[in-house]
Amino acid sequence: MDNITNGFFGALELILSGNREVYGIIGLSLVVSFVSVIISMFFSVPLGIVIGMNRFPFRKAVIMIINTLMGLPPVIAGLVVYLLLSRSGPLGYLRMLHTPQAMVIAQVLLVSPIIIGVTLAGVKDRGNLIQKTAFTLGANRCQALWTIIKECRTSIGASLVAGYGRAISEVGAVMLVGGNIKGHTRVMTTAIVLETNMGNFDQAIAIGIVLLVLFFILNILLQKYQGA
Amino acid sequence: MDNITNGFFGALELILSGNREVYGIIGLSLVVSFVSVIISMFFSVPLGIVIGMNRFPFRKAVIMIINTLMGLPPVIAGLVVYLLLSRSGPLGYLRMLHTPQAMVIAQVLLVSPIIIGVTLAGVKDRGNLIQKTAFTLGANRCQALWTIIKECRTSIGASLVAGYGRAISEVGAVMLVGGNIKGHTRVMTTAIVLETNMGNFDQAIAIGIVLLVLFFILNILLQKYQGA
Amino acid sequence: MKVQISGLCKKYDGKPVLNIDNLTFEQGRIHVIIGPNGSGKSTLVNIISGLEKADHGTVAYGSNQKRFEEVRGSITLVMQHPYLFNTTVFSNIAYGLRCRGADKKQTELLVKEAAEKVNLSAFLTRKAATLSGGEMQRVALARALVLKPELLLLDEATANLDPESIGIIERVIRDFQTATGATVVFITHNIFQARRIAERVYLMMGGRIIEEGSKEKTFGNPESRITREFLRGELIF
Amino acid sequence: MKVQISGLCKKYDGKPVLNIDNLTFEQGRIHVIIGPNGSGKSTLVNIISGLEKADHGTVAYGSNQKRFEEVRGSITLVMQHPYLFNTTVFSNIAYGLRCRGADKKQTELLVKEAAEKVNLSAFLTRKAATLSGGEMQRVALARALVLKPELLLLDEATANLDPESIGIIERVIRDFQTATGATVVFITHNIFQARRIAERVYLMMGGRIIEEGSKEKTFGNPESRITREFLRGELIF
Amino acid sequence: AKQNLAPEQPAQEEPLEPITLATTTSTENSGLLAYILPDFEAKYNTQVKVVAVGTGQAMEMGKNGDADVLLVHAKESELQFVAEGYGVDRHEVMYNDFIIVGPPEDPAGLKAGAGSDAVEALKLIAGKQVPFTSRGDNSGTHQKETALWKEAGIEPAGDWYKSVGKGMGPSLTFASEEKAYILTDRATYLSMKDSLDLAVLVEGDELLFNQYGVIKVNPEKHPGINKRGADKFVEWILSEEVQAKIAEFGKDKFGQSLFIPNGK
Ligand SMILES: Nc1ncnc2c1ncn2[C@@H]1O[C@H](COP(=O)(O)OP(=O)(O)OP(=O)(O)O)[C@@H](O)[C@H]1O
Ligand SMILES: Nc1ncnc2c1ncn2[C@@H]1O[C@H](COP(=O)(O)OP(=O)(O)OP(=O)(O)O)[C@@H](O)[C@H]1O
Ligand SMILES: [Mg+2]
Ligand SMILES: [Mg+2]
Repeated sequence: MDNITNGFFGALELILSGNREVYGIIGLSLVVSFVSVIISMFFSVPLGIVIGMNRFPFRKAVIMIINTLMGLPPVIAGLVVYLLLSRSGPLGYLRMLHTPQAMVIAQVLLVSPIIIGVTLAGVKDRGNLIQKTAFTLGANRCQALWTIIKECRTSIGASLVAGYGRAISEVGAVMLVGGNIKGHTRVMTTAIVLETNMGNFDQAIAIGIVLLVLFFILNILLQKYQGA
Repeated sequence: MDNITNGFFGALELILSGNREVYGIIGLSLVVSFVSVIISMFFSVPLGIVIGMNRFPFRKAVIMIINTLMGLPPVIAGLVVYLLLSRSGPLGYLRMLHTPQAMVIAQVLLVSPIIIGVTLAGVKDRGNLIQKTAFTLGANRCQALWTIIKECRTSIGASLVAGYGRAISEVGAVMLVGGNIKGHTRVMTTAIVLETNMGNFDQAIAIGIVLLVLFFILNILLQKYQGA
Repeated sequence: MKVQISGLCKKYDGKPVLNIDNLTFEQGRIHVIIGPNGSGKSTLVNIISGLEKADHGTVAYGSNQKRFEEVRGSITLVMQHPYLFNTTVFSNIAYGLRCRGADKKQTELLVKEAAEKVNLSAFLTRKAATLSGGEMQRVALARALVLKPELLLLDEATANLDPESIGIIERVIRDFQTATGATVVFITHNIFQARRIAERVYLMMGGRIIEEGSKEKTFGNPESRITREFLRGELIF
Repeated sequence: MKVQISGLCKKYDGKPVLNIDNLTFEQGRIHVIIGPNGSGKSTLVNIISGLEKADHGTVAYGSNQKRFEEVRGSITLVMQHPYLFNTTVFSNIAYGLRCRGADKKQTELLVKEAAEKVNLSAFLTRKAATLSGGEMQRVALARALVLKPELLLLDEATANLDPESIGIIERVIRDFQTATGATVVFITHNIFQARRIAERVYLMMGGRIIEEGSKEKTFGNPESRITREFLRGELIF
Repeated sequence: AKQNLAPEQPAQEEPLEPITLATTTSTENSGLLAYILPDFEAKYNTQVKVVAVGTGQAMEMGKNGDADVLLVHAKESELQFVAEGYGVDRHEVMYNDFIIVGPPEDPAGLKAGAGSDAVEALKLIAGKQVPFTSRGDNSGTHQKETALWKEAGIEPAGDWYKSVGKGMGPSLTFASEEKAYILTDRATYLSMKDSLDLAVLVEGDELLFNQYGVIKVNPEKHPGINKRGADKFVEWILSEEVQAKIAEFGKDKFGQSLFIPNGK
């Protein structure tokens, strides 16, 4: 258990290190996950609301597919994006493999089902009433959507937190499409795996703690924003 | 993109193979994730409901810690359980490392924050009204809890699906505490990683497809059950 | 705004709940709909306000028979069980104005005015969820009235109000109607209230309008036996 | 079941909304509470039924002054805005019986009986969410009555009912009360209804009981000027 | 019950408790272990639980007592491991060799310019700044690479030098995709050859020798370590019979052995 105690000191050391490489890794982690969730949010939240509230043919099937994709293994998401972006793949000419952009694409794939699925469940029961109320008061579709988002912010917030939680903690996808290149596409999770493979458990735990602490701070900010 | 097409055929082959090892891997995946979610469910759903509905000191902090733990990297969860169960760890005498039981423990750690967090958000707005109604009709605490679960089954169902999705798709925790031992603790995700590492992308995708198909079937069953 | 309904039909699970051949709400009047539970009153106003779709038939709005989409901004419905947004009373009342893009100052002015009318001035900063039943109902009324709709649909909008508030609200609605020339459709179970504010009265039963006429005629000398019985049942109280 | 209240006090954000020194609901009577919106009627019955906690004061139940926990099974409240479970009407009415572990056959019998009383026999298999406003309210009533509580609290439980249904429900409540000797507390804004069913009448204002007495006295010869004014306002209607 | 299954097998010895073998990925991924282990398992009616991880993690597992035997290839670390008392009785088992592979076009001209000289090859790569992939994970292969750079007197840095921090297989995939050079062990390269667009460019330098060693975890450090199993395993893997089998492995598929036994 020494490793865990050491991990705490290690975490402190990392944060106070002033080491540019360390900060780079932390920064990239935060940015990649954040951008992924933001991009996904813009279509996943409305999509979740629309699917949650409306009846249409094959609705149940659609919901079940979304639920299923919540179980998409990160490695598989990564692999699919890898095959698309690889030199021999259809989008190879973009030369996007092993860049942060590629990592974002893979993570969008990964977090969208979660955001859609949890949003959907959260608005299913109340959404229609809110929408009707908004309509009777002269809201247009967009305004009604926005009202639903605000009224169901607890559930939608939870969907975003769950999505961000998955993005920042997963490793399979970013490892494959990012390549874990030191100084370029290495993020906290891939660094954790590397340290673990090298047997440096203290260091792995230290990075893990840093990751959790940062995510905690992010949650505080989100909560503040939600309250407003 | 051939890999993806090949993956489909590969998936078919795997399922029809009649290969006992393959079936063992699939079975263990399903069982470990399922048991983890079931175990977690028994405390996470009630906990989510209680935290979601009641005011108590430091409630916000508790919620934020739960949210934060949604971002717990699987490798870290695995590492912590590994250090606990390792021969040199405090629970080493249990001899549980590299067993399916150990994998379940790590996954419970991983999925509980998700189940608690999503449940919590789902009952926050409606739970109190449902509870009050139940109380006025003579329900005791347990019965009221059960009523809340039934009334909020959409959100709670989503929390379980998200939890199961995470459990069945993660690899870091089961790899570390299970050891990915062939014929013993190898599961679909660790097999996917193994195949990916060896460059057998077809095979990795094939296993991924099998995993998703099985999860899809599970979702159908869950939906059926939810409807009832 | 005039409302012309023809051939309107709505079924649930094969069971017809609304079946109206012809019905016109003339512009600038207060129309009161009475009728037993489940007779289709709410369904009717929900369809008029675009919240539900009819299976058959049309609703035409205004003198030049517009479709709903063209007039949606001029119609407001206060639902039987109003949903209040989980914000302050002020924001609830301001909601529609904000949707219309009214500027901040004017919004504030109008909201305060509306709140005063329904006796809620002291409640503007309160969270809507903490209000008493009658207070909530008045918020729902205020946020509809503040929009000055050309067609105002009220579904049992005074059911939880105390007698004094009922009197106030009835006066507000009458004043609003006279001032703007709006069309008002008012659903109530309170025959005394119907007598007080109606210009025209409609009795619904089993999804049909079975009696329709001026207040005087309907209450004084109703056509059908059923109406007489319904009113008799009423007047016991 | 007798209810004795003393020194009851409840504040929200420092503002007192309930302040009752002494109040006793005698066993086996129908007590009607009237009063303006926001006067604390709902707060009072919510506290009596254990849904809210008072800041100060006590409520004692029964002749031997039991605490709430000892009698919770014998008290039922129909809330002002009842929540219906998202199941069938049958399951809603059966809910309390099932909680008490009644056997299946008996449950079915009692539920059917209760549904018949409130005129909902035809609705038993319907999803509660598809009911009309008045139908919902009757489900809420039926699921409370089926439990045969010793103390029945009704918070504006007939506000959305049509006149005929009101008549039926009032008879059901009276019959229930006579048959079981239960104590009934009934909140209403309808003075006519109060006149019809009350044995004792309570007027609340600003969180206090400002007049209390037999129906005859309160309506015929009220003590306070405020009561006279409140009733006058009422009788216009 | 187990004994009833194969009671009359001739070479049957007293059954062993299951053994945990921590090893590097190359031995498992190449298929060697799957090839030789069934023999051991049958002989001792036991099970060998193979945990294939990074070299560092394998050592750490040994230190924590979570493995009974290690089969790794990082001589320096291994000797230190034994010197610190975590392991006992290190034996060499087999070797193969490292090779430098790269894009078949060979943009740095290693084939012509360096022949079989690994150090020269690295100098060429660094000189032309053509992409080079490093495992960067402190594994046996990485340690070898570092030693070679030292020999060449170069501190590799810059955009062309990509340290990817992962196992041999993924690193090879990465190099192939990035058209980069990489130092690899021959076994992993051969077993993945078909999915890679990399050709062998430098081989045969005696600096590129890759020795695998087997170490028993010190049973005195932790209770419960399967000492008898470890003893038997080491004895077994060093036996002539098994050494011969190792020599056979891969010949049918690759036309050459992946590992050359030199057990002692
Ligand atoms: N989704 C539905 N499925 C089946 N029946 C429905 C559905 N929605 C409404 N109904 C039925 O349609 C009838 C008309 O309902 P509506 O709400 O219009 O009645 P109402 O006249 O407003 O009654 P109330 O006075 O009780 O509010 C009711 O009997 C109701 O049960
Ligand atoms: N959480 C709260 N915070 C602040 N004020 C509250 C809160 N809950 C209730 N109140 C106020 O307490 C007062 C009493 O409420 P209550 O619901 O008991 O009134 P009521 O007599 O039932 O009114 P109505 O006839 O409208 O139902 C109201 O003015 C209400 O606004
Ligand atoms: Mg209605
Ligand atoms: Mg009230």
